[in-house]
Amino acid sequence: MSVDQRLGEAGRMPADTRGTSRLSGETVTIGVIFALTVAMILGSRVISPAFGGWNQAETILYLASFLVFCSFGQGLVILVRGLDLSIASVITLGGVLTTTWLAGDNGDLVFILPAILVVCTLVGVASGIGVSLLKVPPFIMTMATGIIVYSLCLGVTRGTPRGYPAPVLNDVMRAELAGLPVPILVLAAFVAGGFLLQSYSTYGRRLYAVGNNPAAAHVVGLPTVRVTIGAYAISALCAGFTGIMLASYANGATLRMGDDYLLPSIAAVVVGGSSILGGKGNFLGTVGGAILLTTLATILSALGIEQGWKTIVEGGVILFALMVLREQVYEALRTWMGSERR
Amino acid sequence: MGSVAALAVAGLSKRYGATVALRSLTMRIVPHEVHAVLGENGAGKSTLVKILSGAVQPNSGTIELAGQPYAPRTLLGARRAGISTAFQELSLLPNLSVAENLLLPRVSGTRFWPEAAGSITRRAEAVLKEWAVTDIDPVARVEALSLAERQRLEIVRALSHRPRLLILDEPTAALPDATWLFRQVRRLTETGVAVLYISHRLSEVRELCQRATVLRNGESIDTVDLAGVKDDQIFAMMVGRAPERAYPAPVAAAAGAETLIEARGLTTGRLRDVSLSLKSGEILGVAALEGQGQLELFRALGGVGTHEAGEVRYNGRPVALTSPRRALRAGDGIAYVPEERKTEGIFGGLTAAANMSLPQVPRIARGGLIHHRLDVAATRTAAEAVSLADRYFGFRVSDLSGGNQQKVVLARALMTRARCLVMFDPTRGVDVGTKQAIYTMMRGFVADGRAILVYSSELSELVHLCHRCLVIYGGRIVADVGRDRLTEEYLLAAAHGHGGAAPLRAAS
Amino acid sequence: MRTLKTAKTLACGALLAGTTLAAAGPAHALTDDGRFLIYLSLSYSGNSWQSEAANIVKALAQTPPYDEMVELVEVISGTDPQAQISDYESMIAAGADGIVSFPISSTALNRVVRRGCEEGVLFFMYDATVTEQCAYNISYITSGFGENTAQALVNAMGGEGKIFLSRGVPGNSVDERHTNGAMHIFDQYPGIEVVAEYYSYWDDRTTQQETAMALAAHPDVDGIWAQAGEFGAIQALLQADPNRLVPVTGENSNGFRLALANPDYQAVGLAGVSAGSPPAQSGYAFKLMMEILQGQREPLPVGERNIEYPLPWVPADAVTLCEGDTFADGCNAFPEGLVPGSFVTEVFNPVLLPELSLASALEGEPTPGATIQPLPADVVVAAPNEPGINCQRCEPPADLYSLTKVEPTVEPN
Amino acid sequence: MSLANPPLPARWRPIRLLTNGALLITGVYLILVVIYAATEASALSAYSIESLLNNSLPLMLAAAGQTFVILQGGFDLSVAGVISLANVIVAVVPVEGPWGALANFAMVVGIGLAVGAVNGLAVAYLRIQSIAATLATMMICKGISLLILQAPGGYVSEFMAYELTGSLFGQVSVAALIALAVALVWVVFRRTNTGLALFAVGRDANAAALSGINVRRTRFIAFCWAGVFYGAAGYMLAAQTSTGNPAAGDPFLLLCFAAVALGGTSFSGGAGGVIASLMGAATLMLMQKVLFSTGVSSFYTGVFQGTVMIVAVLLMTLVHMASRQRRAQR
Repeated sequence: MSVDQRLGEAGRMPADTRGTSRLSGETVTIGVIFALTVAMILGSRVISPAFGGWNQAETILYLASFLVFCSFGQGLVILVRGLDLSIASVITLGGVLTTTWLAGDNGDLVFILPAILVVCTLVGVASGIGVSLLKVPPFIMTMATGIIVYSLCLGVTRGTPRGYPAPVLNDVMRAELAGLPVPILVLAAFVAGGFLLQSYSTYGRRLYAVGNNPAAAHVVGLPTVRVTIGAYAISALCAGFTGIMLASYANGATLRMGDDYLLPSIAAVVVGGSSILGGKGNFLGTVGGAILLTTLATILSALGIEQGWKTIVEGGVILFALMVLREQVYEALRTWMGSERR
Repeated sequence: MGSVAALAVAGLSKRYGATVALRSLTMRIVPHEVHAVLGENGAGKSTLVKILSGAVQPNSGTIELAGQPYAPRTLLGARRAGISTAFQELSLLPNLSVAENLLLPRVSGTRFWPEAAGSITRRAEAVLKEWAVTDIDPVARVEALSLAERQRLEIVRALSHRPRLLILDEPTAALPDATWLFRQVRRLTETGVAVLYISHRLSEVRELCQRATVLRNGESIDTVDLAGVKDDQIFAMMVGRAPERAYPAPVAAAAGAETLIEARGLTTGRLRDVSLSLKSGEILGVAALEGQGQLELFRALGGVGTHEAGEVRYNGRPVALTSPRRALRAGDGIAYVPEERKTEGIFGGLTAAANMSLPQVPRIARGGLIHHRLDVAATRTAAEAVSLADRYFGFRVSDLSGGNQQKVVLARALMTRARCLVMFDPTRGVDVGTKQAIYTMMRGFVADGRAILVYSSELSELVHLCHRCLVIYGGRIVADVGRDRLTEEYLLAAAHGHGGAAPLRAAS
Repeated sequence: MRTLKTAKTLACGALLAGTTLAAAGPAHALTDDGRFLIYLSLSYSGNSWQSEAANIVKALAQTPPYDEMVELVEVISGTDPQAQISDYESMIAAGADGIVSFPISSTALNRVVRRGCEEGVLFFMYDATVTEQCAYNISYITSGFGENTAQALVNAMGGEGKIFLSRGVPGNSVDERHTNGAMHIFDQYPGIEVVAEYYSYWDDRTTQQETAMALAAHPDVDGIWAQAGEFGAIQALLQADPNRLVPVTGENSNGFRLALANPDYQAVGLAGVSAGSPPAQSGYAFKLMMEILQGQREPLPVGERNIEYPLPWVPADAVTLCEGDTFADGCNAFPEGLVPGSFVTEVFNPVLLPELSLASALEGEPTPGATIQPLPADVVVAAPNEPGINCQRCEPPADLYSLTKVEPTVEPN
Repeated sequence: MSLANPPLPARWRPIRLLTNGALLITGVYLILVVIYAATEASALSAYSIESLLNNSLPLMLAAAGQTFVILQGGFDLSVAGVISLANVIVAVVPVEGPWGALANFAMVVGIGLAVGAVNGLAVAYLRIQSIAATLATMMICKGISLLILQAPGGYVSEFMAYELTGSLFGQVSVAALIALAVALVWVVFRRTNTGLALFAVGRDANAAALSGINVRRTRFIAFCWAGVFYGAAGYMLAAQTSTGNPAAGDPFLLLCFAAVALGGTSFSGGAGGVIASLMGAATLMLMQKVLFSTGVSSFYTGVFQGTVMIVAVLLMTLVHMASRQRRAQR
């Protein structure tokens, strides 16, 4: 928040738009992200005639789904002023358990999948306890749990994750329902559920409260410790789920399968308008951020330029998006519109 | 008045986005004068301060400083022009030392190599001494200071820049005793300096200031000679209507009321072996000078702090107040209203309705889901009890004025449905209208058999509000004053430890 | 204030602590019980390839008579060259006789390697290389993976069409070498158009995702040239359209080889060749080092220590399933279910490493009854100079990219 | 008349000293040194110490730079990019001799300064969240590094490779001297007006602004300092490895944050210091040695690494809390 805004003195003024400011500010951010994404998809027709259509969007949504899953949890942790660096390892854990416990068998799927998610969630609970009860900085705590979990995966698999996920999982990843790939339907359901949980559930409300002002949340009598642990647990749960989906998609697990999701998950959350300092953000923004990043990657991969240039362009576009999505830009817009109205 | 004005402001206005904070402000301050600016929270006082100190720039209007046009773009620019400010929200850095805070932003006075710590300390010591502050160690970190000490430091810092115009924004909010301040201000005005003084405490203003400019809704209503107007007239100018009586007589507590909370031998921090009992239908006041252990007492009862020894019973049964959550669930509930609104009270990013509904979120949710309309429906009654207008429900709390923020905090305490409220200085820094609303709420609260324990730094408030008042000095209760003998003089004497002034009664 | 300053002084002091202390240099000898102290230094145990390579060395070290002669210590350094430098230093200090290692960087380790050599430690690098000349590099890198697979792809495509390049890790010398080799061939065919080039970090899952992205732009691709991770490319093709596969060349994953040999896939267009980096290099490096340590073989002169490992070359028609868990009758792939799809098949070498079985590669177990067989006397094949790969300031041979495994069936224009 | 708290009694100061991050992490470091010395015979040999210091220095410099940004309240991911870029530049344009080394150093400092200035502009003046803005600059720097050098290679001048990693007069390790110099620079800097402003802005930007501090300028300068240190880290990395590597900075990204956190610097800004971060980095690198010397099974090294990190932080928190309690009891 800018100093100016904070210095803003409230008055009992007739032309007062403060009441709607927060909502519309977020809506504008989300709108701009999706608009940017659509513009990029349509614009990419220049690069390839196969681009700019539903097929491309489908591929993007499909690939973005993994990032969306884990970014949701990351977003919740960031909301309570934390950061989850363990998601890479927990994604790996989910994937490794999927292939080793299922071992290519459909039989016990209904028991094993929940068991995997429980194990992953426990990792998050451990991180959450460290952060909220033992007061270890989130950065160190989640980094440490991440290293530990990774090391355990390494030790238990002796370096080579065995087995396959259940064939039915791999089939599901390739199946279509009502003309849409099943993973995209899963994504839609996940986004709807995640949005409700973060923005409209009692738990979500408490998350915002704790993220907004932990001391006040304590004074008000909120179970801050439980709320915080919950955020880390959900993050690990989502990471585990991402791991299962990835293993099903790739029909196997590797020990570095989660690495590509750590920084992007943070980037998606931040590009989506959440504050890294906690207490502010919207899941739909994160979803937009994840899709934007994936779209960018897809378009860049089709661009026949050197990897160095690709990376530069990617960074440049992210920087540009951030500049456009700044709160100040929106504020300036509001001021301008406000003065126009007068 | 014929001389050149120290400060002349004309037609000043300021907009934040679509929000108008200052509409049109005109005022004039002459040298040697202490000029008060009066107005409710949100009238535009703070915006005026920010503009004059260079923190924000006005949209229109002119300012002249000693006859010269003045348009500061930075705080340092304002300082160079001769304006320095002691801010209401204390602009001190807790992680720096007293000396460093005092000398910011140019702590080190040397050019090529940082000045020796000892030399900095000596310079700071000299400044403190010049303004008659001898009990603050320049080496101490500000976070180790009490609120009153910080306030004095803030003021000394403003004084030390040798301004032509000094702005004091609520300088006594945390000062239990204004004598020191007044002495320094008078010393300054004797040399020709003008002072712009903002305070909610009219008695202080009358003591110190000659004239006052009254603001309402961002406009300057009038500048008056304080000697010639009555309080009621000033209030009328501030709120735009005739005020209600400041303190209606309290309703007598019902006879034979049951004891809700009973504390025995509480000991923690400065607090030594304190016992008290809180009865239903009672507003029990606590009076004390700054830092006598009252904060520890309130925090212990609210479950925010801990206590080393002692026992608390609620409805006759012992309760463990180890966290605010436990306190809320103990007996019929204890809700704590914290002293620091900004750090422990409000959730700035949430709407007012969401702030208020927080304690009841699981109950008002439908199918585990909650949204703005449910918040509003559930909090309407509590908001009415503190006279918070409906239209603020959807506002982000950080966008509200201090008074409305305090109303939100109090409404939330009501939402907890606790039978006892433990309120630490609930009217600090709020305007008259809000104070009235708070008093009404407190009376209504205890009228149906609930109880309030309240500390206030304004003795008059306690005198008019409480059924009974405890006085704490040196960590112990030194007096338990009944309604019949409750006067400001009596409380003041007891608060200074003059136990002889009153027969010391054991807490019942 | 003064005490704070003291704290700082103390802290600063600790930085310097002991710089002036001196103690005896590292002892250098066999261990107490007369065994060779050998370190196995891995960069990144975290994919099948790395663990198989490590397991092979572990299995050999337990195979008689090495089980009586060798004390093998495994150290995993992660992906950080600084960590591997630190570990090498520790190994030298601990009095290592030899270090078998997958080096994280071809250049960053040179200094510590040189110091180790001066202390008399033998360095044997497998697969990846260092440019320090005193270390032995045992690697297939110089054996022409890029140009040979590229030619095979061109042949399969009839000399024209759109292709993807699925590369390895950006900024990596091996990836650079392979791609340069491949482009040397592709550039000769104007009909070949590289429409997408992406980095897959030698990982199946990443390859699958990157290929899927490229397919979104170019669903009409005609062939994929891939480094490790190629199985992911097949999966992405299948996902996009199960009825249209294209020729794919790649490395040695079991899944890829099974796919190549799958008649259903062949029917919808899959063709290609499986070549690339064999984990068995580690075993060869280890045995060579042991023979030198035992004096059975003369150390090679510095400057001639780059040794080439032959490039595995398995076209679709050469894929043969192994019946059991040993390497018999020239089989070169395992049935589905026995090993994961990402398992790298080239773990055996009947000439160099007859001691190994599948359990050796998977678990690091020695094969029951096997004993160490000496390497053929004339086994060492010198690798050509490749600047930045196995030498620092040197000239590559003129025929660097000459084809060794395949002939062009389509004439370049 | 008001009864103010008595000034901070002199007795408290030793307690404050205990809670000083630099001292706590130094304690942890010394514990590890004892373990290392007990398990590794040659641990205290001059060569071992020198090589350990050489190996630790790049991370120490990176962590020192990161500390500036974290103190003002932010994250700087560009550390990975700048180190790679500096490393590559030094290896592509090697200049021989001591003056050459100086010229190379000027180059990397310039690069670090430039990237830091871009970060500072984006964060302080355009008000983009630091973690996001620096993610973008990190990517851009990595891209440029890849354009300059496609694969590891290049040369580093003999002077850099040998003199900067050796010992002065055969006694004092150059790396230790550099670390000491950084510590000294910090001790001086934090007492300058900009240094104090850094702490003020990190703690409460609003109050700092009202105290007359130029908040934007302070933030900007913090990013510039950080960039300079990253450049130096890349430079020393090049000296130590004698080559350039376009991916050289990647491992530093998380490690340098871990080092800062181990040093007890608060991630919310306004508390901590560079010396503590230097020791934090040194501790991380020493941990690698201890893991080796104690023979922890290689697959499970991570378990120990992670546990040691948590335990170290817990230990520091405990000491901190204990001292707080004693203070409160007074």
